[in-house]
Amino acid sequence: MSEPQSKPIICPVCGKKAKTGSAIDCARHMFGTGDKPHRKWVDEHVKEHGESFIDLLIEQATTPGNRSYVLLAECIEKAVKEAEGK
Amino acid sequence: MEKKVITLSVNGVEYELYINPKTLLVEAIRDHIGLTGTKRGCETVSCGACTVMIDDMAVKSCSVLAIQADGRKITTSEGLEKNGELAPIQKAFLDEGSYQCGFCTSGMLMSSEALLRENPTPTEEQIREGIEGNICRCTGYNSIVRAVAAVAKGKYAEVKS
Amino acid sequence: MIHDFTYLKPGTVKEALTMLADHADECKVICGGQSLLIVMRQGLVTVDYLIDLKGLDELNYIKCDDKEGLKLGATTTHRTIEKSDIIKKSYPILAAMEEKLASIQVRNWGTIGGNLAHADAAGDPAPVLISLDAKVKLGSAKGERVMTLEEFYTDLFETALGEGEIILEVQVPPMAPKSASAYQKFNLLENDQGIVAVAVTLAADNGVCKDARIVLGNAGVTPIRAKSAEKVLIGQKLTDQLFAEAGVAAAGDADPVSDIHSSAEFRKHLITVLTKRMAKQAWDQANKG
Amino acid sequence: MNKYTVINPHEPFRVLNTHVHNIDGIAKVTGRATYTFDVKLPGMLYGKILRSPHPHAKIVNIDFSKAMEIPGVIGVVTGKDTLGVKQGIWRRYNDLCDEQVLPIEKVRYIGEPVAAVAAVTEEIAEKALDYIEVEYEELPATFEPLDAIKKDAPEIHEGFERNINVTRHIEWGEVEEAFEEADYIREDWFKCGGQHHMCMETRAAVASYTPEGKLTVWTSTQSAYYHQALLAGVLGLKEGNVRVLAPYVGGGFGGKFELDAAQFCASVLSMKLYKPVKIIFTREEDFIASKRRTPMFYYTRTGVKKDGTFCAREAKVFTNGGAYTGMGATALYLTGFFHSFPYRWKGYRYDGYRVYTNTLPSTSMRGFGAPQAMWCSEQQIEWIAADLGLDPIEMRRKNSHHEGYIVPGQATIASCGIDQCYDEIRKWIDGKGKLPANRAIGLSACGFMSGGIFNWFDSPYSFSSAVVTVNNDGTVELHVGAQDIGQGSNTTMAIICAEALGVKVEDVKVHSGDTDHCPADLGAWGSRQTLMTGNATKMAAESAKKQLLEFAYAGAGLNIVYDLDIKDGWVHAIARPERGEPFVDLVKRATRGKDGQRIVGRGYYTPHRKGMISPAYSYMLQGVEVEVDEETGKIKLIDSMTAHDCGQPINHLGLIGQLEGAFSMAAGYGYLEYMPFEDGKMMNPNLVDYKMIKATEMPPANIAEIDTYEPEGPYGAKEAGEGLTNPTAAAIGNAIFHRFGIQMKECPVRPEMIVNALKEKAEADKGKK
Repeated sequence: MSEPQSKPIICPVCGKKAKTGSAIDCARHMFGTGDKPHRKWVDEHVKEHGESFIDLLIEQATTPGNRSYVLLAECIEKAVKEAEGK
Repeated sequence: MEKKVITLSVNGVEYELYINPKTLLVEAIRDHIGLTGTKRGCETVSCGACTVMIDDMAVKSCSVLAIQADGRKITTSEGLEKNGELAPIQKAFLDEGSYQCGFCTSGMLMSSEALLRENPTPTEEQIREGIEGNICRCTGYNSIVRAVAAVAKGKYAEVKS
Repeated sequence: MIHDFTYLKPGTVKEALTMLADHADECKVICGGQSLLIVMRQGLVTVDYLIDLKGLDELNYIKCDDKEGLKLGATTTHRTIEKSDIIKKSYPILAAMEEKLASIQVRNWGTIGGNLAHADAAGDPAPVLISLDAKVKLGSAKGERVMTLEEFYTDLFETALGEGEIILEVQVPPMAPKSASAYQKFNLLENDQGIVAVAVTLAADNGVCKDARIVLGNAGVTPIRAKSAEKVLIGQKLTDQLFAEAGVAAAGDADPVSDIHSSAEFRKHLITVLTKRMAKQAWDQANKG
Repeated sequence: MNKYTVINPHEPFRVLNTHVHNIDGIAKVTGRATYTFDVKLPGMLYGKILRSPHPHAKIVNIDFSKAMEIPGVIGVVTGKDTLGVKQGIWRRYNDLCDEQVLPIEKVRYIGEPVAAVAAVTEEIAEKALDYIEVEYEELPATFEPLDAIKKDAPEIHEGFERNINVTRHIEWGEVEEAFEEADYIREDWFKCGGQHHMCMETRAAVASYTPEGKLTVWTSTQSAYYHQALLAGVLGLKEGNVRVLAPYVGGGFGGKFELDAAQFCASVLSMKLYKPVKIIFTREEDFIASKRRTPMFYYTRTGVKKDGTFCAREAKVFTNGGAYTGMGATALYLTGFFHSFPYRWKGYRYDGYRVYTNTLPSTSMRGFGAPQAMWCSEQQIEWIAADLGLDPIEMRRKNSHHEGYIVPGQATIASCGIDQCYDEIRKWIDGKGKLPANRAIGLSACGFMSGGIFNWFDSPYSFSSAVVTVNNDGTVELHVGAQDIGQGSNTTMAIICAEALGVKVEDVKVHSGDTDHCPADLGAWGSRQTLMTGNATKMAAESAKKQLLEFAYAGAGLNIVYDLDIKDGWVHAIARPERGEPFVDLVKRATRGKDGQRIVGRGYYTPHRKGMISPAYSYMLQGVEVEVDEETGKIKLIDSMTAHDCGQPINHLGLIGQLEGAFSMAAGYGYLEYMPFEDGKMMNPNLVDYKMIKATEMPPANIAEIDTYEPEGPYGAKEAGEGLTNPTAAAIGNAIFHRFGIQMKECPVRPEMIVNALKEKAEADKGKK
């Protein structure tokens, strides 16, 4: 697992700290929760990669590896940084 | 349709019933006479939960019209014990834990008892054949086979004084 | 739910035939009822009159002699046949077949006549009896007639029984010298009906197959005589090669359906295997005897 | 015919693990035991349910006026007579409460209830169904999960995109890195079938609503408390005004703790008519419209080192959830968790997707997702051992859990006897010598939980409670909410109570299955009662004992360094067992001393800080000797051996029965219990065409009981009887593999599949040459 960050990532939707506080754990939390607000957030933030919540979910389940979670984790990190920048 | 009067001798007691001829023996026993030890678990003569003895012969009471058993001697699980004393097969079922939910037990007991009356010393294979018509979802059958075998070995034979 | 009916219980065969004639197209005959009551409960069969033959002791008999062969009264139970010493001795295949026919409870109450008349393509007795060249004696108020069991089956659950007609007796000719039968059904549970079944009766004469009757159960709408398989064997000194060829030929004679238990193709495969095995088994036994 | 061995037995107890008859035994062997099936109340009506013939359709209109004209028909209800509450057993999550038992707007599977009739006889009620006219507007339907997730698939529940109902993700370790360490990686796709609970007693309920506003329901249930709470919720009643009684219960196996249509429709009819109403499912109804084991598609990829050290595993799973959630969300997590069992993985990742389809809902069934997980895992492990030329037992052994192991982020293993299980299975195999050519042995390892810790039901009560009351004559009343469904929990609790209190089992009367008189308990599922209710019972009995001993100490005049104890009804100083008094004398004194109040001990159990899954884990290894006909593919089980660690066994006869019974059900899953559907219709909803093990198919079941001590369980006890449903199908699969070298990826394995696989193998072998 990647090193827990000095500052844990908080879910941008519900404010929960997932497990280690890493972006990948936050991504898992978002997929796992999967309610409407989380879906909406994911849909908005992965749109630029031509993906949607549901497409990422299905890809995660039908292809070996972890691309969906990694991609979402990157989006989360980016969004968090942007929020901090503001 | 004309209702008929029939006489069933169940566990040594004579019952006079006035029934629709389509009444199944299991319905006569459970619903008309009120002996609910005999169960039903299917509609296809498959599960054996309704097994009773007609003249010492194991029969599925859902596969027989009550009127066909008119005048015959029927035994259900309630008829195995005598004055509070359990029959050997019942004692063996207790000792071996040959039942769990108990829903198949009455039928299983009647198949076992009929087998032992016909063949007091069955082989393991004959025991398995003897209860093949009874489904038990809980026990995996082996404890029932052990119980029948124990009775066959004379474990519960009455001590003659 | 069983529909209401009027119950009639004849005391004699004659009385039964009169009742049948009186209610010809609105009645049904019950004997052991092990199959009939199921379909009546499902509402597949509804009747106004139910004529109960179960208690007809007149038809409850097993007779056997060297000349006439075996005669089974129609109300004889499966269990009586299974346990009959004379059958075990003279027609062991019948007793063996009965041992694996459904459960003891069903065999205790169900009758041979009822089974044959129900005409379930997966029934056990018919293929074995046809391989033994059995006949059935039918009776109605008009009289009696005898036909081969092979001709008796016309379609799925259909027989040659005419209006007001019932099976009175099953007749099995004496086994030819140096002959033997073998029967096997393929099933998942030991006493289930066969997904397919094969009965083979072979007669040997100086190491040559003199006669062969091969019957397939549940391989079509009625029991099927695998005549091309028989042809492979008759007149030959039998070898494993020929048994295998007979198996392939039998599959060609079969016309099975696909259902949840097996595809038609797999049924044919099973017929190939079982025919090969049963032919060999019957042959080995015939040559021993 | 069966061999039973005990490995490292503990100190003998007075009652525990001795040959105690089931306390319900006499009732059951004399025909006295009455079930919901047998309940008959004065003025009782009989209910029947009209069911949807369509897999997916809008209900446009229901006209039951003609049915009401039939003499003897008393009332009809439809969804419009209900509050329309969408209910589910995962009450904590609103989204997962998705089922109206009598739907108002649309039906989602063939067999779903649409109306219910009450009449004076069952026959009239059945006839009346033909006179209810339902106008449907048929909708496109989808039946398989891999179709239902497609973009153009029909939407089964509004707002569930691509019909994805629940997702679950489990991960630990750095999975990709762990795969990189592997020398060998193997990936396989599997298909696991459904299975029906096939309880001998079908779904059954008798409901009686009276003008006081109180509802009493007799029902065949695994948890009276759940049904009390669920019925209160859907009917708009206070829980306290709903009394659920469970008479003897004819089997459960995971299928009887959700709200079913017998309970709901009987209650709704009774509330409308103020008369008792009885509904018993026919066998066909039970097949098509209760629930089933969840069918699953499993992809699993496993990386190991050359020496057989396990590195990483990744699994992706799609399950056929059917029309509603039920317990499916739990099964989805547990299958992923137990897919890792009983091994240590440096990296493990699981993604599970439960997909709605227009078929019979799937849910929990004995094993709770683990039989599917093991079917895939344990076969793949066997194949990997063969691929690498390693001994499959030793490869398993070196990677297995051990006492003190922590499943990262999930569980702590406090007791684990699997190492000795390997020894016992090895002995059994070695004892057989050379097998005939048509036979082979397969084995499979497994572990299982002892009750779940997650409160998805949102119960405000402790998970288990017990009350022990000591009568003045020394007899004991034990009140528990645990449900005896045949597994023998009443007996197990009586044994624990008797052992803890120092009395005889015959002196303990167990009261269960009545929400008015018994404390709330989550009931019989997930192998929870022996540990959880067992702990509560032990605590209650010990509390009563402590109160009694206070009076004994006061009267004994002993030096306070001496301990007193009660055994076999004899109160004595431990150091001087001969000095003492009968239990009953102490009870009389203590009762007088309490101003005539009976001695009452209370106990409860709720798991705390026990990880994600369960407080304790059992371990087991299943071996099975199988004969397979090369030409027909027919499977015959010849012999079997179970090596089993359930901590300290409590109910000896019950344990044997559970292990043998689990084996038979699990073997059925492996090669018999096929549930085919066509266009959403189950093709074999009867006991002629649905095949199960019968006495003639059941092989001897040899057992080695490996005694360990589980610190969290009462007297060191943990799960027994559910877990063994998990490994057996894979053991049969492995035997087939060793017999022919073919790899069966779909269960149940049917003869046709074997013959086809052999043909393919022959062709492939030809190709190689």
